[in-house]
Amino acid sequence: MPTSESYLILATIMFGCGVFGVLFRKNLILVMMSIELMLNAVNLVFVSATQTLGNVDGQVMVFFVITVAACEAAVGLAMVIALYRKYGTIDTDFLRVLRG
Amino acid sequence: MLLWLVILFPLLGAALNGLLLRKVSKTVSHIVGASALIASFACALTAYMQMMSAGGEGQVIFGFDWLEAGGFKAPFQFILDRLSGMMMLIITGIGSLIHIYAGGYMHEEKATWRFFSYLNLFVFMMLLLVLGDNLLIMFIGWEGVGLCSYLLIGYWYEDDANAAAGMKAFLVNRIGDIGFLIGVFLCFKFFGTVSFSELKDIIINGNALTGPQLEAVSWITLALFIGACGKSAQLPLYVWLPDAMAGPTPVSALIHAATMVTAGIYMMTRLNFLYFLAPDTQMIVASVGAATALFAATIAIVQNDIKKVLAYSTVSQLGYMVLACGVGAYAGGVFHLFTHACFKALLFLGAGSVIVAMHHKQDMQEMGGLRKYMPITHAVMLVGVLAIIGFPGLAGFFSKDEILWKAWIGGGPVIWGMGAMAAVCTAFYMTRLLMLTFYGPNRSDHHTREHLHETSAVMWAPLVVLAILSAVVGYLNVPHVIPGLPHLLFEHYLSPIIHVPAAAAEHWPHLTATYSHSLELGLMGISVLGMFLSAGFAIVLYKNGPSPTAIKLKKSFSGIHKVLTNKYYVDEFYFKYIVDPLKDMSLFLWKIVDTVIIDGIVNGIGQAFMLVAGLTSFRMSGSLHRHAMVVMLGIFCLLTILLF
Amino acid sequence: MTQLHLFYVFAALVTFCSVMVVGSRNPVTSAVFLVFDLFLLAGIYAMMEAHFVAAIQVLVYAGAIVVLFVFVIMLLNLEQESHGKVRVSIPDIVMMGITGLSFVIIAFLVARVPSMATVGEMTPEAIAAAGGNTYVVGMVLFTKYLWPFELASILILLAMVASIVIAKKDKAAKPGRRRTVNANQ
Amino acid sequence: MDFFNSHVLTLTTFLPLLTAVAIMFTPNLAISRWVAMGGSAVTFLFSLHVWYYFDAQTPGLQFVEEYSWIPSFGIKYIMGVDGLNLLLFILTTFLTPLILLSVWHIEGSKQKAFLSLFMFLECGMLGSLVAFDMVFFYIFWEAMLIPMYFMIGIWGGKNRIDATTKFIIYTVVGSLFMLAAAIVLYLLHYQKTGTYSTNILDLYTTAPLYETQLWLFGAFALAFAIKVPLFPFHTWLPDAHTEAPTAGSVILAGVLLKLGTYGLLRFAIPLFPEAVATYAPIIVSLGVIGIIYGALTAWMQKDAKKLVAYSSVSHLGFVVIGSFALVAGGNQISVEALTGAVYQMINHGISTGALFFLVGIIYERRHTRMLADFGGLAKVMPWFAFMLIIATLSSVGLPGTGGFVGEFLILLGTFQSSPIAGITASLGVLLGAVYMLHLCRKILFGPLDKKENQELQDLSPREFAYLTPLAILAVLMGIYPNLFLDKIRPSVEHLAQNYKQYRLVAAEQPAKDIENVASSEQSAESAGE
Amino acid sequence: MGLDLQQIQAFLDNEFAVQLIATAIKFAVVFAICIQVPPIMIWVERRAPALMQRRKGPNRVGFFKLRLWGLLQSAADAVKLILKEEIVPRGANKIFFQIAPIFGVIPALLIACAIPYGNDFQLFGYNIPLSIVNVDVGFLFILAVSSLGIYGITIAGWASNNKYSLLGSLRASAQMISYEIPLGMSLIPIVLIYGTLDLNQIVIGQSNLWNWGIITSPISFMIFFVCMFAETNRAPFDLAESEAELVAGFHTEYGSAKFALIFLTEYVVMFILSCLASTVFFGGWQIPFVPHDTLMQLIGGLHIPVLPYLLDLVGWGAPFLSLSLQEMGVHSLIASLIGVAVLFIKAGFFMWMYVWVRWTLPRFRYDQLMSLGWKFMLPVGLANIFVTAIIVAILNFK
Repeated sequence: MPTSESYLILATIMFGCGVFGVLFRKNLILVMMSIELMLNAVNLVFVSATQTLGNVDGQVMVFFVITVAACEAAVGLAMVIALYRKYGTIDTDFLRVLRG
Repeated sequence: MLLWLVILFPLLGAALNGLLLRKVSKTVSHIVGASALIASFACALTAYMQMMSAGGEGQVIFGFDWLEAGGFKAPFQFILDRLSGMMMLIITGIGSLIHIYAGGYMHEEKATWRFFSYLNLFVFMMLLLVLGDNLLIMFIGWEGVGLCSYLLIGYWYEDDANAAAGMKAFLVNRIGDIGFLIGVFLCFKFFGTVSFSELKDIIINGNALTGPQLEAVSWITLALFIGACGKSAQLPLYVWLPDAMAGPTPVSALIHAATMVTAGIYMMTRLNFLYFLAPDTQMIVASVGAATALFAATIAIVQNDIKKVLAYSTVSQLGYMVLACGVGAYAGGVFHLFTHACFKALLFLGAGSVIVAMHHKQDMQEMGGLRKYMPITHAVMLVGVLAIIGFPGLAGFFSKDEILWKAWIGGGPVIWGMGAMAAVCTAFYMTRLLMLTFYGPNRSDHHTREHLHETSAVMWAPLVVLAILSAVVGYLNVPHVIPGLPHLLFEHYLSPIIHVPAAAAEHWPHLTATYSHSLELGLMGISVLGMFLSAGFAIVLYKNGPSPTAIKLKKSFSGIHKVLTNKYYVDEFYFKYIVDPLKDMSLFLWKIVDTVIIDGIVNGIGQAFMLVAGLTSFRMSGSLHRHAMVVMLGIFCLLTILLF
Repeated sequence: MTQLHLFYVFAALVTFCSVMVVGSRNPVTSAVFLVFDLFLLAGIYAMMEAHFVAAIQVLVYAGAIVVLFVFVIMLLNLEQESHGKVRVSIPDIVMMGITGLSFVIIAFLVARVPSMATVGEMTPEAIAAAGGNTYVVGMVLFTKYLWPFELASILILLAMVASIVIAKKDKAAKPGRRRTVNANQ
Repeated sequence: MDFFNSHVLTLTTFLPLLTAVAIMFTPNLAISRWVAMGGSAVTFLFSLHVWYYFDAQTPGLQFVEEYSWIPSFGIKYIMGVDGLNLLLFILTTFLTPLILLSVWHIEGSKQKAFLSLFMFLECGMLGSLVAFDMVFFYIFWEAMLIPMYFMIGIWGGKNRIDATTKFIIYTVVGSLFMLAAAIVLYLLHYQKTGTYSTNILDLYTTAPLYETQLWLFGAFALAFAIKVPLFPFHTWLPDAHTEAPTAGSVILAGVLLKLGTYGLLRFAIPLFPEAVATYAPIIVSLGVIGIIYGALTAWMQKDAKKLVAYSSVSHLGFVVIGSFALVAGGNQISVEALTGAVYQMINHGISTGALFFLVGIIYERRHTRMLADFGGLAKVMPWFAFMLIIATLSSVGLPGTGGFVGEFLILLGTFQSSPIAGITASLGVLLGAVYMLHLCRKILFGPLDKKENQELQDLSPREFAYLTPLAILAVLMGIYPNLFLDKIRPSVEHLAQNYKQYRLVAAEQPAKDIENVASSEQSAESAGE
Repeated sequence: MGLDLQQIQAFLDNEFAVQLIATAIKFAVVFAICIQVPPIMIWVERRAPALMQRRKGPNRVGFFKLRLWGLLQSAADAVKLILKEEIVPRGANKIFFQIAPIFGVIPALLIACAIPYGNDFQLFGYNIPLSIVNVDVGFLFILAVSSLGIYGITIAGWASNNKYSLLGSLRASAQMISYEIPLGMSLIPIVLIYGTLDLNQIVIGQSNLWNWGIITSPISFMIFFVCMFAETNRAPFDLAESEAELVAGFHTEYGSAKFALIFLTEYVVMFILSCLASTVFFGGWQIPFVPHDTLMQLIGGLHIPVLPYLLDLVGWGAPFLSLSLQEMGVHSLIASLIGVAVLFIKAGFFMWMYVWVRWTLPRFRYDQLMSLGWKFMLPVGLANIFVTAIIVAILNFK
């Protein structure tokens, strides 16, 4: 049986990949995928905690996380489409409406 | 119960006319309005008779708990005693006559529901004022009559001047009302009640007043007197009354001559026990009264508008009444109020008839010689004029001389002198009015002259009644010096109302002292002589219209004439030194303080934030990643803290 | 024993796929690797006897969410990220460093975390006795977490409506048909 | 019936919210109107139930509902009414159907949203009136801003965005101060008692140190002063009123502003009695300045709506000074003035509401609100003139209307407290007449010389339907004030009594000023007489 | 061969290893069967319409006059496909173009892993299920994995760099996503009724004809039946490859072995769905009117002494000689194999249905397809769940 630390480390790696994706990828869709990656890292921690702590609430939480992720993806992608329609690009280098 | 009916009939009439009978003919309006008043008068008379037959003791009629908060209590209750009963009769009685008259006067109007509704409402308010048992109920009436006055002055609102006059009346009254309110506050603060009967109990029967209370009495009476100044058109708040003549003439007769303007005198009489306690205030009251009497009388001399003359005359006569109150002669004041109500109503209504006949021209210079066109009107006007100038034997003579006599013994020669001068002026301008209107050649244009005729019976019948009253009511209060008649009936009648508190008796020795008849007779003789002289002078000058002498006099005293014509520039003074600066200040407050300073500060704060934000946001490229990186940086800091 | 090895294989694959998701230049490649990633995670869940979560993971994540991504990628038919426009500035590098450092710290923290002592009653044996993982999760979900569950359903409904509204083509903006129609405003 | 009695406040508060949701799902505007009207009418009936079964002898809370929400923080769901909020509660439910009636004829695709937002707003107002838990109060308090923001921002006039932003920023800044102070108070209460509680009645007993009170009171008072609005925080009000649609103006003037003064009575005074004594002169001065200032500024306005808006500043100045009329050397609070303040809140809601309605009516007909564009309307619109005059009279405080009772009691109390303040404030009554009659004169009187004005229609039956109740109530409140005062009295006396008690206790502590004790004893003696 | 009996014994003691081996064998068998499905089905699809249209269909290919009703035509086609040149169109994404068919086929085969082909049997004391992987959430597994099939189609269409392919793939995947939802919903009532997510348990629950899913939840079956066609992009829902509009849809650019894989995928999915339909609605491996216990009794009368001796001949028999057949589990194995045959017969019927419908019904329009899915099937499915849930709750309550 793998130890809980090993799950945690795997989750950390995934999360790190996600963070790097969010920070350095210019494509909005990729940014969103990176966010999914991060969410999955969290899910992994939840499930591993379920096992180590003997409490199934973690799996329920995963269920909710997935729900939220689905909503996020749907709305987020809809916005990506809307953005693309409006600006003709989803490259974050060109989407600078928030410029101060 | 009857008393409630007295009050409710006019209210009912007002509601019927104002809310339901908007579409009906003016005859219906008139009948409803007048019958409400007549019914009210009938009830009032019955109630009064009941009260008098029960010994004339005052009775308090409880209505309901009206306003209670904390220690403050003002039940809705009425007081019916000799004073309020008499006032009630005057209001409903003369009111009825004027209502009847108004039907004729307003004959040419399209819809009169508004007029009668307001007029009925006014009577209701006036009755509240008179019958209320505490200052607050009185104040309802007090402001209520002001409102009706406002509405009625502005009855022909399409003329902007009328609307302005109404507003002026309301506002000037309000200044006085604030004084009244302050009086109420003080009264509550120091006596804990605003009820007349309770106040009277405290002062007459209660413990000796404390120092602060005594001091407060001066302030209370002074504050209330400011209210009286507003309502009874005394200096310096009289300015609204002449302008108020913009309203229909019956309104002038009822409100601005007979009833509303006497509210101040009524109030002071009602609170006479307080005023007796404040000799300083009384001095002021007397001075103001005397000054007003003289001041207004001088202005009246040169006015050409028939109603303006009467208006200034009213101000002057009110001055007399206030003067009477000031010298402690409340009975005299109220008696003059009574007689004045009769003859001034008569004069106004007569003037109204003239105005109707002249097609709403009011300038006396265009009248003249109306005697032959309007004999009845001329006759009653003659009675009225004689009454007001104090022609011996008529009402004015008795009441005015009573006041002048009391002024002499209570206020001294100066006050008396001012009063007497005013009486002389009155004789002059009233005679001038009579001469210019009814005698001499007719100066009106051809068109008007063709239509000159006597008014209808509905108009002259009330005049006749009033004329009879003006002639006879004087005998109710015949001074001691005139033998052969029952003396001072009225003063005895009112004596249960007038109380000189024991603490104040020392200030009022003349009320109890006896004086020689010869002095009184002498003074009377002087004033009657003066009256005859000035009346004769006026007859000489204006017998056939303005005589050359009159014009010459005008020229040689052009400076004084101009000042008088312009009413001593009081209005101009007020506008220039009070209203205009206030307007400027308001504009300053709005344009500068509000828009520039306060909003400037607020916007300045906002802009300061913007500035700081601008300074800090120079690195905000708008890049998603930059933002995410900042978040990351935050996490990094948190983690570092967690770790160490 | 065997399971541990299997886990290492899975973990290695997950790591590889995660890196590829972030690192590949083609969005479709990323999406495909993301699917692999999710699938592998489902495998790991299954190994932990969390069958329900594993199934949901595949059903919802791989089967629905990533399909959406793929759809959008295809709909927009995006070019690959161009090399020339990538400008890595000094702050970027600094941030990259900080991010890396953060994860070093996280790793350190994870290592420092003492083994969690509190163990609930839901041991694998207890779960099996109670009727299996799915049964147990279902019981918790529909009793303790009933309201959150209902709220989640409303959330989904809202997201559905929102995404339709957002992504819907504005008729007025259609090229060639410039008539201003006050659509849906 | 028991269930209804014990839940009537919750039902009344959240029924509008339900209606708001229901409106969103109605297929067309006609149905949504009826839904809104039905919802608000039932809400009003519920509130009448509260009125009817309200025990006028009890000073404390009635119809209390109390449930635990977040026990670990001591946050509860508490609702209740007493004399201070009962009338405001009913005023809110009373005004809502009338306002709905006033927008009945407005067509347009966005109108449904308007109705929905409006019902949402009603829920917020009712909630913040009856909530007796700090957290709930705050939630409702802020929730009100959202619909108001949209109502001004979407349906407003030309500068609506500026106005609504100003409104929101002003109010939110104040609220944030209040939030901070509330949290401090909460923690202080915890320090003192060891239990967490956000129940306002519990917090009353906190009695922080004098210096702390000064700060906390300042924060609370700022929030409420902005809402009231007290001079010099009033500049958002004219803008917001001018830009808001008629319905928005009515509810803003009718209820929203009162929440500021209500907050002062409910929070600032009982929570920080010592600070009240210190701050009262400042607040009363500001109130008096506000009265005069608002009146003078109103006089100069050329826009009818702005005039009415500034008049609100003036009128609410009265309420504020009425709330802070301290007597007996600051040791007691004047019951008369407090009563007057509560009464004036209601009356102002009715009279100013009616005025905004009336201005809205002519604005709808002529699309202008400039006074110069009117004149002589009394001829073509006699009933309009009638209503305007009644509203005006109530507004200027003519005896026989509610305005008089309120202003009289306030001035009476204030005068006992400080004659100078009383006299100066009385000038406000005069100036009130100045600007209101100015308004009447410019609109109703004078020659009917504009051609557009000659063809104006008089009030329609619908307009009658929503103006008549207001007119009747304005008069009823003037001729039989005891009907309402009876309900107010016990709570107000209770509040004053608590304040007095607190001051006495505080004065007995050795470190306190001895003079205060002397004066309070003296006042007790004089009260005994 | 020197096989150490000890080692065998040890091996048999290790359950994990046994199950692994068993799984491998099962997988191999299932894979082999799946591979055989397309050729047979292609034959059926050619011969059946011929029958319907009163013509002969392919019947020429054969060895030495051995024509087998044209059955070898399929084999010839397969050979042709595999031997054809691999072409990757210019501009296509090479990697994805190659990988896409594999993406398609893997989920299809994975679903096949979850179907219980027969009842569990006990061999050597081990309980061996006749589904390749026996997860207790078989239902969810099938739904989950089947949703992955979209990728193959989508990526294939996209990678071809052909607008017809892309359109076809988008159509296909949109269609599949849309119909996955009613498909899942149609199965939920079954889960409610039988109270388990384990497919084998569901089959066991359908021991009687009156317990079959089609009887207990007919509406579910109807929805499922329609969705079956939509999920596989078969007529009348074959819009993704409608020749008149899109040439051949997402696989326009494919040829040779990759095309064969796509073909394989399609038919495997058809087969699996047929199996699933039989399993869920038609009692799976259960023989009508013959419950499994009865079957076991029938088989128990058989005596097959051959196997141990055969093993003994090879020298492996020693460990088993002491065991009776009952103990070895041969009976249960036989019973299970009978079940497999029964299931395949039922599935065969559905495969026939596919063909039958294809040659009977015309094609839908795309918007009709979508509105049927979202506006009719989805609400009906939801209502079905509600009604069933209420009925189940009432019945269980009693």
